Amino acid sequence: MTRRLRMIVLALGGAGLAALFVAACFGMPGFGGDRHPYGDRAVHASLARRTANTISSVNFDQRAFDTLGEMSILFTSVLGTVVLLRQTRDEKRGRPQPQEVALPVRRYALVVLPVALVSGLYVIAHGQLSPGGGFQGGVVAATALHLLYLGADYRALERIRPIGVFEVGDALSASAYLVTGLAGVLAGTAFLANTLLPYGTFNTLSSGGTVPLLNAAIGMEVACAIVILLARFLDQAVEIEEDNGKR
Amino acid sequence: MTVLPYLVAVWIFLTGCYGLATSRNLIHAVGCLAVCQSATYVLLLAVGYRAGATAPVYSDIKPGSRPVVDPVVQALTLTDIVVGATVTALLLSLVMQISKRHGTVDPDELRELRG
Amino acid sequence: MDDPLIVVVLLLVAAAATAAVAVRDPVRQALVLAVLGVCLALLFTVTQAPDVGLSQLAVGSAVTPLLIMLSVRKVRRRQQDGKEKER
Amino acid sequence: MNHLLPLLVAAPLLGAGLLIACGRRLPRVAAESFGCAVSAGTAALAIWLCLNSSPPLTEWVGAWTPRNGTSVGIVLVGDGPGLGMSALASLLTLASLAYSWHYFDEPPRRHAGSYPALMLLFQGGMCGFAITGDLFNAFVFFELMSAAAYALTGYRVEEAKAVQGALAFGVINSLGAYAMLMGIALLYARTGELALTHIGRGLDTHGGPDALTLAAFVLVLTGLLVKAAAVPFHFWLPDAHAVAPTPVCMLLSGVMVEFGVYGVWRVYGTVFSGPGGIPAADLERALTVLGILTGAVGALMCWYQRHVKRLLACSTIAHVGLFLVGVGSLLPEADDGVALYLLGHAGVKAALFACTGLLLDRFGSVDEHALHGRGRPLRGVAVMFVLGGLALAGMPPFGISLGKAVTEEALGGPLTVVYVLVSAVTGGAVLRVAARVFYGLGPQPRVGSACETTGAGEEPETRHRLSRIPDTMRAVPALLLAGSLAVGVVPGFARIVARSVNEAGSGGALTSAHWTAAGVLLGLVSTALALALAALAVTRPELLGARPWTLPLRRLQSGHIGDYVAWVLLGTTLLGALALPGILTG
Repeated sequence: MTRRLRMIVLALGGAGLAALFVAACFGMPGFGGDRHPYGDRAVHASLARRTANTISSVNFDQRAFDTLGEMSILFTSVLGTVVLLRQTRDEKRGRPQPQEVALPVRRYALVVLPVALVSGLYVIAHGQLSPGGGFQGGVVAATALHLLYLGADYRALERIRPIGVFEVGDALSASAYLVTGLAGVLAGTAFLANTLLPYGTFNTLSSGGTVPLLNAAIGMEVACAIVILLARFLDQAVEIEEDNGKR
Repeated sequence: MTVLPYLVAVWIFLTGCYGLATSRNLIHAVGCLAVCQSATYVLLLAVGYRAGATAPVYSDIKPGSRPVVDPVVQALTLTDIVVGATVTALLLSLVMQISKRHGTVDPDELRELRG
Repeated sequence: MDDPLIVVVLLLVAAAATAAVAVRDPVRQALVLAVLGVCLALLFTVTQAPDVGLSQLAVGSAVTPLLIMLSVRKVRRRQQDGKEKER
Repeated sequence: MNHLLPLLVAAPLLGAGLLIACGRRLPRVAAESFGCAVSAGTAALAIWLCLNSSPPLTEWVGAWTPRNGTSVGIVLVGDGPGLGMSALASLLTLASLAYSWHYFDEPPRRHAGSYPALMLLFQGGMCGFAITGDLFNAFVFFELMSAAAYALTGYRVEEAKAVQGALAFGVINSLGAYAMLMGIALLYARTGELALTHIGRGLDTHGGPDALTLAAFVLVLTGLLVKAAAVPFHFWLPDAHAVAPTPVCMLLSGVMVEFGVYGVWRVYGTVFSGPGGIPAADLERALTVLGILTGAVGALMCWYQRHVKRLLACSTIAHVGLFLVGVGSLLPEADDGVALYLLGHAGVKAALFACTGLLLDRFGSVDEHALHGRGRPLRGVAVMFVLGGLALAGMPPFGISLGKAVTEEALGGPLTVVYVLVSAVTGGAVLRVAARVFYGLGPQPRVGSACETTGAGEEPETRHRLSRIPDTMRAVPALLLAGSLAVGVVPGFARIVARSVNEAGSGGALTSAHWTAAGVLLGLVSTALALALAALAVTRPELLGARPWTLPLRRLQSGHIGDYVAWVLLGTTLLGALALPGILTG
């Protein structure tokens, strides 16, 4: 298809879709409206189960099955990336030369690293209380680990980041989420039912029944997943080279 | 004015589509797809917003003292953001392999799979 | 809409998204995407969604641009190698 | 028993998790056998639940049983169609795993479990999509099966075509999924609910349909139709299905694409069929037009392919068109027919892909012209390929034929002609390939055109080129064909399918599906037509060769992602325009 024809098709399709969308926007309830039936029920249910952060309650209790699916997508994408970025037969591994990093940058990275790591873990742990949780904290913790690339060098990063361990951790935390869910079936209630553990005291770390457990599983899963993803990409960008003999 | 956020979401979605269709670099195209996805976040959160309400987190407010915004859409968006990043990673790894096998990341130069 | 702050941030987001598409060089696009991520995080915070804002800040403005940069580095390195070989 | 519904999702996912956790130490045989065992266990569970699905099972995940008619949880619906689809998906996953067992190319070093794990994740996603009764949850599982499918399609990263096809697949399907999510957000804005039935009720209480309903309908259907590969959303499919590893093709063509059709049926039936939704006439117009277009384009593209996997992929597009026409009629009998047709098609299409995979592994090519006469030694495969072609053309007593006959009878009139023609052309193309490749009939064609994909120079998927074909790889297509035959001949099976489909939808109407004289006759007519077309093509190649007027159509299939995105947008507009009249008048 020529460029011109593509632009015509695109213009037609885009115009139609835009008209449809804009018409729909004017049929929407106004921004900031007061009618949120599902949301109100969710808030109510969250408070009944003594989970202070309603969003965590929705994610890990009321709609925990969604989160199961999302977690599986994460798991699948990471597995897919590992498979797609594998070292193929015509590639070899090169040794990256250590690069000079300015001393202030290095010091800064090494100071920030533990702070960021701890704040990541803090964000995971307080998921059912304050804004944050497994998804956010996991990303923060995983990214923090990569400050070591700046702070020391790639080799140091590789040493503290045994990728196999993270892959196993990724799979185990995904399995832990499922096993927690299955415990509900075995106990005779329902899959992912939050009825096994006491709900605890409102606004404390141990409140919310299984919410903290699932939250921790997700935190670990996300952290491992992001570490593996970044590792695979770094691997490609820094280490893996094409075999010069071929191609 | 009450439709502005929705219109912004629509604008972002269509802009992303335009970029995707006219992109000359597959990495850029994947970036445009990420733009399309951010339109869904804006739309979802705009739908859940409640004027004058506060965040649905009760660690420092008393339950029932103030109206809160819809937590459901926030939960949906939250998970979607992380997942979006990993799917982007999956697509980017495909792009890297395309660059290895075809020697280009310009969609106009990929000359297989036709007819 | 009574909150002018939301309007301003919304327009910022729209502008950043447009820029992310209009910038055709992937490295610069990664930077603009990071800016878009920050703008979105800001928007989510002012619309009372701190959880989502935090998530967007970590993912949208750090991880995604980083992945794009790494891909670009790989692709460029490959193409340079290819050119050297041709010479 | 309804507590066991979530296990259909949890079991494969847990299996995948354990495979990855232990896969680094596991020998390959153990990992693959474990994968087979998990998918077989899930399949058994799905079949058992399916047999007990009257009245339909419902399960609120997390024990959030509704109080006063409302709930904050996610509902799973275990009715006949949902459980049937998950049983079908599980059985096909098992078949693909068995087909690739031991012989499939080396897994990546220290990742012996990754291929079966991806297959299990794919299975989990499909099962979840089949049984969920919540729109956002459906989106999540939709994404899960897509993500697994992208990774599996690009699995052979050393193949230039494979990675390109996988990227087109990934980008277009992700775009479709985001469109669907926009639609879900619109529906949430209107109704404030996410469960399918609640959204439907919410639309009805709001009053007649308006622009918002239309936009939501169009966007949600865009996502589903991209997956179903309806024209003009179909461009990604030949690219992806032609390059994916054969066992993955069996799943993609056999059941994943059909999930798009299933999704359309489910979403329309529970969300948009009320007075506040989209009027029936509009849906009928939209799906019939798109369906006929899809059938015609698919059949034409199919006929002119020489890359055998691409040919089969295009025939899937054509048959999806027929499914859409059947579903779009909204007649309970047509629903029964489509269900039977879909079951029969899954077995036949998977078997045909499996046979093509054998050609690839044996000869390192899937090009119809290059393989001319070389398949002679493979007698068993030849028989299966011919049977597959005949079944695709609608020969009784295969399941496809029964399903087609029941649907044709319900539709009547000119749509029957579409059914007969499309099945004759697609079946004829397969028979033509069989005649040339396995029997060496006719002259070896020499013509080639600039804008086509040949199937030569492909790498076998096994470690080495096979010198003899292993029994498992031969048994799988045979069993699949037998299954497809059983759909048509096992007495009472059609009645059970019809009953469970009607119980779940169709407004409680009870119909029965069985063979009729007219149906058998139509099946024979289309088979005869297919045979005639194949014979003509083999003996007089220039007569049915490429025509100049088909060139533009084939040029549209350009392999360019930008083109495909533009077509998706145009398709969305087309869908909106087709469904518009009822909104304007209503």
